[in-house]
Amino acid sequence: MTDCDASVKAVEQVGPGIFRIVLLAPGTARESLPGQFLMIEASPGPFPLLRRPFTVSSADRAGGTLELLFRVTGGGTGALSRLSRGDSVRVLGPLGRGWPVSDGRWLLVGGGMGAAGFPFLASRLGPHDILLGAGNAASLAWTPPGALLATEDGSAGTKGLVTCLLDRIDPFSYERIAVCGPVAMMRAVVAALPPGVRASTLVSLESRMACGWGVCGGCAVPASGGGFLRCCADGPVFEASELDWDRIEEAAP
Amino acid sequence: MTDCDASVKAVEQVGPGIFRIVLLAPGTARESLPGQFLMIEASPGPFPLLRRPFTVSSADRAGGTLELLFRVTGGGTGALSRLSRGDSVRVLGPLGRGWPVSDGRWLLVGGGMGAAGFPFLASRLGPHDILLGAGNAASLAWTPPGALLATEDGSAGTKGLVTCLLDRIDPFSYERIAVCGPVAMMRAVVAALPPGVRASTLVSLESRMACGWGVCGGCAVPASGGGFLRCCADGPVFEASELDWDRIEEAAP
Amino acid sequence: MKPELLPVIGPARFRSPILLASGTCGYGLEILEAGALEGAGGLVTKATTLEPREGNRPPRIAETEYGLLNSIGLANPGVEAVIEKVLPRLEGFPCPVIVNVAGDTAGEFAEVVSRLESSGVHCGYELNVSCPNVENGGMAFGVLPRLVEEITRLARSRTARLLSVKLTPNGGDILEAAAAAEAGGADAVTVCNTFLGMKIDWRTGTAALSRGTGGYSSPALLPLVVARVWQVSRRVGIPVIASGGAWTAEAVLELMSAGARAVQVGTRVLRDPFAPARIHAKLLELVSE
Amino acid sequence: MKPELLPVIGPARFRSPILLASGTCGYGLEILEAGALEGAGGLVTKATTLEPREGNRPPRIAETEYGLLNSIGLANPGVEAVIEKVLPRLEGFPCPVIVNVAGDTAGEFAEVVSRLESSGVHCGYELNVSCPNVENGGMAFGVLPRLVEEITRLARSRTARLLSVKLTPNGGDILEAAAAAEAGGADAVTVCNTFLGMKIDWRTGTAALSRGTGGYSSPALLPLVVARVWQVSRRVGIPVIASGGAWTAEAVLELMSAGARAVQVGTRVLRDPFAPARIHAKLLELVSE
Ligand SMILES: Cc1cc2nc3c(=O)[nH]c(=O)nc-3n(C[C@H](O)[C@H](O)[C@H](O)COP(=O)(O)OP(=O)(O)OC[C@H]3O[C@@H](n4cnc5c(N)ncnc54)[C@H](O)[C@@H]3O)c2cc1C
Ligand SMILES: Cc1cc2nc3c(=O)[nH]c(=O)nc-3n(C[C@H](O)[C@H](O)[C@H](O)COP(=O)(O)OP(=O)(O)OC[C@H]3O[C@@H](n4cnc5c(N)ncnc54)[C@H](O)[C@@H]3O)c2cc1C
Ligand SMILES: Cc1cc2nc3c(=O)[nH]c(=O)nc-3n(C[C@H](O)[C@H](O)[C@H](O)COP(=O)(O)O)c2cc1C
Ligand SMILES: Cc1cc2nc3c(=O)[nH]c(=O)nc-3n(C[C@H](O)[C@H](O)[C@H](O)COP(=O)(O)O)c2cc1C
Ligand code: FES
Ligand code: FES
Repeated sequence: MTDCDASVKAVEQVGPGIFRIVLLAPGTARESLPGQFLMIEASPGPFPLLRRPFTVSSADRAGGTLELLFRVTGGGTGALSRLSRGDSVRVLGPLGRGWPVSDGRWLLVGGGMGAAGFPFLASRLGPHDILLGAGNAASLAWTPPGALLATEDGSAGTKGLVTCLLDRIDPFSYERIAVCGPVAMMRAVVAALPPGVRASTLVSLESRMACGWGVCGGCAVPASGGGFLRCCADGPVFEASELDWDRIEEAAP
Repeated sequence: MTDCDASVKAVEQVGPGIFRIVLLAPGTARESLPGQFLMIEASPGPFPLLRRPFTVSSADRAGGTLELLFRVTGGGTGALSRLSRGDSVRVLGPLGRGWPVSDGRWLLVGGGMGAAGFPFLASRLGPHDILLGAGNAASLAWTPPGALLATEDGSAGTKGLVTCLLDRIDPFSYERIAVCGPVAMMRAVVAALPPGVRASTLVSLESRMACGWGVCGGCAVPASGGGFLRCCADGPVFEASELDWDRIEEAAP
Repeated sequence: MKPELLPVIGPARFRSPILLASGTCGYGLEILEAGALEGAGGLVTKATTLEPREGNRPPRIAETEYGLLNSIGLANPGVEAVIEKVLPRLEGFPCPVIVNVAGDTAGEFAEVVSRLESSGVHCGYELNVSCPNVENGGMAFGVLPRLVEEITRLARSRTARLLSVKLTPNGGDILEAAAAAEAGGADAVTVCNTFLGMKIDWRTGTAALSRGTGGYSSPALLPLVVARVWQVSRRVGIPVIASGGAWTAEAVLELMSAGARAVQVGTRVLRDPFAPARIHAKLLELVSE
Repeated sequence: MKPELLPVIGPARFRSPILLASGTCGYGLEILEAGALEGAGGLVTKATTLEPREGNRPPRIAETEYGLLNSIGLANPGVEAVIEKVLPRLEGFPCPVIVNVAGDTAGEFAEVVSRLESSGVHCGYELNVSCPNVENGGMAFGVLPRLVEEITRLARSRTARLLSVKLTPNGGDILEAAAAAEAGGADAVTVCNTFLGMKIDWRTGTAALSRGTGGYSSPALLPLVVARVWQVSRRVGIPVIASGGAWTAEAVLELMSAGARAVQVGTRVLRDPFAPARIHAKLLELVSE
């Protein structure tokens, strides 16, 4: 965990309310692993009080840059979207436990902004398949070649939710299934997988975070054995079986 | 009292930490009288919480503009100094009781930024003399032709405080004596004047203000009869004899 | 939530849920003259006491980075002057006027109310048992439920008009105090007065206010007031009037959804006398969305 | 004012007047690993209770426009796990460690202290009689001076180490509570815990936190804490440790000039774990001016 002043290399809008930001932060870029996240100071003043968590969307070790993909949903993300080249932001990270990258075949299932971290993950994986869902074509912030797509309005790929793409793959053919998206979507995906497969399923969760580095207990998510896990330090990537899916609620306010 | 969005026409530095700002606010410019003041919103956000009071330094009825002269002493004045042409600021005013302009001869005695309102007053007066004091030449924000000057370091006019210029005028030759500057300076000037003259002496006071329009009681200044007067609504221009000079303290924090 | 936009509290009806808070609109004359009463459902006057009061020595206000400290000290011309010189000028005032009342003893509160009954101009009273800026009475009363009840009961015996008791967040149990006001016959409770605060210049060790401490107000206190309004409105059966931290229409609505029947706007009006109209317009826009 | 930069409180000596506040630095392991302890004079751990506690249901935190609400609910592994698994890892910690202790009864506080005495790692205790986020105990204790005294006295009988009692600003009389802590034998009082606060979505009427209310922290609360530190330090003879609103070196100095011997920094550290070093550097710069 380091805290650095990152210099903004680029901010560009890539979809409806969706932005891509490129930050120069060589140390953090070097250390980051897929699935880890950063806490970004949205404004140098005291308000908003907390930093905002964002998954690393890609990290270029050689160039020392990091990329984030984010949707504007409030003041903090709004402020980030208004940054421009040359501005600087404080970046704390990398934080959390990322994906346990391995050589076997992976399936990546992403819903909406949940796919934000997949470019980084995919770049470090061997063979893998990708299923992506979103409201409409424009909201698919990342559409790599070969990915199967589903949109609620049918403007790209199959019309429907991402779960309907599960029929088109063989869940038993993967070493790991990585799921990231809204809680309802992840719950549906996990439930749709055959019990034997669930064991190898991983999810990346969001939760309201105050610190992001494990000390406040603010990001508690219900554990399957009872009690809670810290999304920031025990996650944000969890085995689906570690979590009590009945008690998980949407973290977004 | 009106509250308007004034458009900034110019901001320029005119001395060490001293700025001149020109605002387009036709209604307010038309209504303003010498000695009245405005409450200016330093920032559109909620902090700093209060508006900042400034004397009208000059008002151009035809052009619809107002001028203020101010010294940067903190966050609010700092924010104002960073405005630029085209920005807009909220302006509440004109407020308070100004100078009772009359035809006879006036003497204007100003110390430091206390002279900020004198250009406006002088423009509405008949015959008048002007005594101005400041720390040094650069801090004399306004030096009209004919004014007698005093600076503490001697860099302009007489070396010393403005009170030393009182020897050079005949205090009995004026209908009114108008004094504005730091409390210590005003107290000294008032004390230096012969008792008969004190009766016709007016001062313009500063006091910490929350509202500026008479409702909060925050700007209380001690009255000579006991009790308090409201600097914003009963003043800021007072007869020197209305005030209890022993109980007045510097308003500045 | 569909908030009631024309609230009725006790015997009084208001033009909007937005009231001007005591001490931040004088006796309404300046704001009337400025034509700034649009949007205001009602107005609460500066505290009125039996005898005239000079108020505290200056400095009476101090701004901090994120708020305002005040220590006015109940400066007012006294009840007789209010009856003779002020209230007559409020005849035909565009919105209901509540007189904020303070005193050093329970009897004094009742006496002020009693005398004010001779005027037909105002619609009711707010008993200020919570002023943080006076030596006697003030918030010392508000922390003692027994005294709150006694003050309320005595005042109640003198008037049938709206009677609200303004509580303090600075000590004691605000829920007990609210229950005591209800038991004493109040029509409502106002939650709450300013929070005790202080500013010191660390270089010199001197306090910014003459009395050291003062009452602190800031939009940043909204969550504190939301919590107290929520708790009190679940504890008592009478309506709650919120006071504190209401800077925007969204804040007014949050306080109403916490349980407030009406919401006072104070410090915001000092900065912007035309705020009530703006907040009210935005509020109507938000609730009709 | 020339503040003491190496404060001594009871039997403990600190490396700087800046302490990390309970609940905002865990048990110090993460911040140690990050190498972020520079500038910190000492550290106060997360509340520790007799039995392990899961803490409250999420959502446990909610940001408001100008502050943070938390409702963690004393989540901790319990005193035995702290003694066996946590404290040994703090051996040789670069600054003194104070264990924050909570309980449902006076006996429980004393029992936790008693058991912790088996470890030589920490320098003392902060008795948390002021948590706004639990059903029993918590701040319900802090408002009753008699109970504060009893809890303090019992704990005192078990330890000679630093004992500070952390008071609540949310009710009762904080001056009486401080005096009770002093009477019970405390070495210091911590003024104060978070302020009761709440956030509600007015459109849905739902609270942002699972328990409705929570503890509110914000740099905007500094004047409230300055006032309480000032009053308490004039009331009691034991040192006051300030907690609340300290966001900058200037705020730390203001709290010290109000009477605090040391100042805790909490929420600021959540946002910026390296803040202590920055605040301390600035503080040294300011006092040497
Ligand atoms: C580990 C992690 C990784 C994330 N990665 C991404 C990403 O790559 N791209 C992206 O667009 N978003 C991501 N998010 C969500 C992102 O953090 C929120 O959208 C952002 O915090 C909203 O801030 P705001 O000020 O714009 O919104 P507001 O609604 O004004 O925020 C109010 C408060 O709620 C919190 N909050 C709001 N939404 C969320 C959320 N979904 N999760 C957690 N806290 C929230 C904020 O942090 C803030 O404290 C991630 C969240 C987490 C926990
Ligand atoms: C009627 C009146 C007319 C004034 N006219 C002028 C003018 O023409 N030119 C000029 O340079 N200054 C003038 N001042 C002083 C000016 O208002 C202050 O310099 C300004 O408020 C400082 O704000 P700040 O945020 O920069 O300083 P800060 O020190 O950060 O302000 C902190 C608080 O103290 C108050 N304050 C600080 N200094 C003063 C002061 N001298 N008087 C009253 N309140 C103060 C501020 O309003 C604020 O609430 C006038 C003051 C009054 C009362
Ligand atoms: C300058 C000032 C003077 C006040 N005077 C009084 C008063 O006389 N009586 C009273 O009950 N409350 C008084 N108050 C408290 C306000 O009525 C109100 O309850 C408080 O400011 C919180 O609301 P706000 O956050 O909207 O300002 C005063 C507040 C301020 C700022
Ligand atoms: C997330 C969080 C958790 C906290 N947990 C505790 C706790 O366990 N025990 C305690 O005494 N105080 C706890 N506090 C209160 C802090 O120790 C501190 O007193 C308070 O936050 C005020 O200081 P600040 O304004 O610097 O944050 C907690 C505060 C926060 C924000
Ligand atoms: S956000 Fe603080 S522990 Fe996870
Ligand atoms: S500043 Fe409010 S009455 Fe003068």
